[in-house]
Amino acid sequence: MDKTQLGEFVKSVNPDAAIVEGKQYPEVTVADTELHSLAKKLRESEDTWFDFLVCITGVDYGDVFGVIYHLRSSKHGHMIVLKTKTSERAKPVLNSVCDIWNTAEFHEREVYDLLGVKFNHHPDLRRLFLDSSWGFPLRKDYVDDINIVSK
Amino acid sequence: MNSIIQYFKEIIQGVGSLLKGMRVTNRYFFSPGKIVTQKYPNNRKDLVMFERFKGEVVMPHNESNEHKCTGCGICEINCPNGTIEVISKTIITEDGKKKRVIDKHIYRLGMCTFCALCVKTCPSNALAFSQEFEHAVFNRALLIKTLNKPGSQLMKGVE
Amino acid sequence: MEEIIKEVVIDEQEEYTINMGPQHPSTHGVLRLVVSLKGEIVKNIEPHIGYIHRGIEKMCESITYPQIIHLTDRMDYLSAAINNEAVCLAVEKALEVEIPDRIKIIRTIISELTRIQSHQLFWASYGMDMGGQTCFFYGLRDREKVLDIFEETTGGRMIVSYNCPGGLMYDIHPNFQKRVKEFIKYFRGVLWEYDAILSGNVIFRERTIGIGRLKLEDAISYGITGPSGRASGFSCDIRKQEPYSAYDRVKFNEVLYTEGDTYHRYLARIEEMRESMNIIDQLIDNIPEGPYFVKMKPVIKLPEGEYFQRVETARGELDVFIKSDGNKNPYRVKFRSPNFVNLGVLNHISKDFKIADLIAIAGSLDFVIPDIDR
Amino acid sequence: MLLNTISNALSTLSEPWWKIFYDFSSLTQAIDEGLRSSLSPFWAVTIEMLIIGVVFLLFYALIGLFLVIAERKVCAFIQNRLGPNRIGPYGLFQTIADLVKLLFKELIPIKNADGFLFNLAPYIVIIVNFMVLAALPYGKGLHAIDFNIGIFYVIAVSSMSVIGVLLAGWSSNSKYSLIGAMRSGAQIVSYELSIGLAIITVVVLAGSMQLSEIVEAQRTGWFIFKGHVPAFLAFIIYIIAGTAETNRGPFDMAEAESELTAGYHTEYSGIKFAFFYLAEYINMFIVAAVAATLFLGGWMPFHVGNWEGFNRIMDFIPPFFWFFGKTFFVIYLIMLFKWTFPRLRIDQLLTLEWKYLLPINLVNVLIMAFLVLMGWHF
Repeated sequence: MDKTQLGEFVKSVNPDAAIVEGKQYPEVTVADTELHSLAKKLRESEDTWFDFLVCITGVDYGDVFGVIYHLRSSKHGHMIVLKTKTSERAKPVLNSVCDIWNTAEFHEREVYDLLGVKFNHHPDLRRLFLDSSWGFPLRKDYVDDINIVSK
Repeated sequence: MNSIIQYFKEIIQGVGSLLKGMRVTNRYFFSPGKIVTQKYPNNRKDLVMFERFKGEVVMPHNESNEHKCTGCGICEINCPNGTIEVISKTIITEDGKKKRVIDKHIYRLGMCTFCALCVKTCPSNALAFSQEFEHAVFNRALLIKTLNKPGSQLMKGVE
Repeated sequence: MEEIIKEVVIDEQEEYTINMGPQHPSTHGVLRLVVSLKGEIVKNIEPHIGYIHRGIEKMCESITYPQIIHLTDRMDYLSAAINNEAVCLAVEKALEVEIPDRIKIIRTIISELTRIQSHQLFWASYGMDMGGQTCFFYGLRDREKVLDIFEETTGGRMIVSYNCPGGLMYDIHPNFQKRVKEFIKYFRGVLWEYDAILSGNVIFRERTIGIGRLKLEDAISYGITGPSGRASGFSCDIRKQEPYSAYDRVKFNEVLYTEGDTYHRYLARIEEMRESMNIIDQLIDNIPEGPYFVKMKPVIKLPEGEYFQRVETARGELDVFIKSDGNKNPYRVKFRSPNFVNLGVLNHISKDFKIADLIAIAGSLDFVIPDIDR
Repeated sequence: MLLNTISNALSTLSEPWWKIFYDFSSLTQAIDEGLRSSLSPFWAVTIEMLIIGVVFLLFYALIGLFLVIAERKVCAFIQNRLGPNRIGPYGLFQTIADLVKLLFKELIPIKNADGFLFNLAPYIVIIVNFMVLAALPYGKGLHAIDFNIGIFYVIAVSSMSVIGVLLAGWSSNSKYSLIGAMRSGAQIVSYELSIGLAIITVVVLAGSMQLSEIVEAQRTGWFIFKGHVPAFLAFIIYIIAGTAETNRGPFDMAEAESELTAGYHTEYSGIKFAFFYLAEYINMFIVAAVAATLFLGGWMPFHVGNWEGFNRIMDFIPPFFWFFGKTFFVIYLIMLFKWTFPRLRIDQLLTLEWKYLLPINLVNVLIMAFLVLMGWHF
């Protein structure tokens, strides 16, 4: 499916989703509560068949955290970008997509480790690179006077 | 019956594949061809590095102890990890004008990642890479180098 | 959204756990695997990573785009030139810079040479993992020739830092074409030894065929890319899907197998070396004259937006995600590194195999630890 | 007094000194007679034993050191390298330097290790080596003990070295060591069978277990040629099983560098490690020496039928050198295995033994017995 068809498909599943035809891929922004159901639909529908989760990127937007999912279909060869935002900054929580794509397990652990976004229903959500005494370094308000030297 | 034939076929094929590998190693044992390793510290004299080899950053000086560094600090800005520090001073030239020249061009070899951004972006080509690669020293302070030689001056014609 | 707190159930059953790593000869770096055993049979593997986490993504947020290049070298140091290319392509795409053919072709040749030397090192170290130590020296002997080509042209052996936004750091060395052709000729002549010593060897085949089988669905679900994924039949070659640089003008085959076992993951890499040599053959005589870089602004500022670039490194799909807010520093840079994702499948495919198989499987996924940790 | 006796004995030799290389029995006889003439029989035997002990100690050290440098040089040439080249001419003294280093190294005590067994293990391995070395015929008349069950004794004693390995793995209190030791136990116990059966094939052909008689029986032709295909098969099987016995080459599961770091001797350091290391090489020498004795005619020169001239030239080379030449040929083969093949997995190792080597071996013994019965061998 091309960009517009994908957009229409997403609209039919979730009318609240905001769809932008990006430069490369269609970008869909959904609410945090609806992400999982939309993702499941995109994965399971024969026309879209997004079976390859390319990557999950966590971004600190300042007031809230955003998580970006790049999806690809190995059958149809199209890509889509799903974006969502946590509802608050103090306690960022999202639903895990581990049950849809196995690879999400590691990606979500990484996002949790570096940004502190928690994922419900994740089978094994622990710190990945750093130990628990560290803060969340990819947050913009992270300060480390020892290791980060700014000129 | 078939399984017995299969059994012996497997053995013969297996032994054949092993002999194939042994042929290669055996051939190298008796005719090693070119020895690919080097007797490193012994061959120092005739060890020539490639001219572009990124050993360490140096500031070439000519015979009359002149360099091309104007002290503009572009290398310092471009360095990703604070390896370079340019300390400049103001002098009064012969014709009475004030002029900024470098006092010290400090290069911290211990922090350098050899990305070559300083050499590439230098507007007056004052920096270059040397082929020196034996950097080990006993004291960390020795890795902080001053690139301009003492008493050196800006080359004439370089602005 | 509400946080659901899950109770962690600790398995009370006593297991014989051994700690493989962080200093272990066959984890190729500081990967630590906590392996639960039942006799010699592996029951569970828990990878512990982060021993060389350097926070490259965080560092990228405080430096400029040309400066990011030298950090990418240090992620997957065996695909250094391809990593460089990924960032350069992303920046060039964002700025909509038209890149001349000469640069594209040189970048492609360097990338393919990088792929060859990476697979050579894979072959060398894989042979050593399997206990055949001679492979290591034969592999490195041949790899040395590629590294010499790199050193002559780029000044670096592994850490090349050769690409920069807008082109290349230096023009190719006058000897470059001659030496590359010599190398291709030489390497075609010795590649049969690789088969004689390892691929055809009955011990090696017995140890790898049917071991660590990864089904196609699992390969896609776990996001296994690169030769490891293609051995399972997952067509994931970015060079074919979204051709970058000069890949759209060369003919080559995507090496695909359906078995998905350790042997075919190994074989896919050996075949890829042959394909890479074919690609270089098609390009090496057709490097057009021209400049080796496009004049860029002294301070590169990306327009506001999000940019995504996929490239195929020697180990799989490397994606660069750049979110720019219009400054000279990126707002957020994310590297989707292939090794990090491939590590996730290790527990799945090596369960119920023996310790020796775990080494074979982990070796066939060809991890580079700095790329996992970043 | 002792030196006097020996020099007297040497002076009583009727032939020129270099003749002793062809037959050592005249030298040993002369020493024996000299000692007995001046001492009581008890002291004579004691002194003879002492001399033999010192000779074997020196021999052990020399062979060990030589094999280590040989292995390093062989693997270097196979791998397009130079190998050790700094100490002495062509790096020949490298192992001596290594030995000195290992002697001076600290013996790291392991917390929670079983101290007594931990220290005992290397000695068991070494003692087994000595016991086997004593029974081998090195040349004409150069044979410390000539048992009438010589080859049986060699198999019986050499299989004891697994106790040392098991003790080392168990007492180290390390998980890697234990896995290595258990693997080694399973491996050596099963490959004893193949070695035994391959040797039985030869014993059937020779009709004796006495090593000197086995060598003597090969005067008319080495067993590998004399026994047609079965003897050749037995030789191949013996080499494979022997390599497995020594924990080397493609069968180094007990050490398995890439899996178990160093297997059963992970926790050993200094001279205790050196003992294990030397023992591995001496084991290899023993396996090769037994192969040379049983299949390649021991110290017997190479003779071809009625070619008188050729046979005389072959006779000119002393038996002593024939023995070592053959042994080093077999050692080179074993080294070539190690530096060419990848390692087997533990279950494949046992499959190879129980599914391939053992059945072939059993049939092989039968065929050999039939050949001998019908008198169809040369």
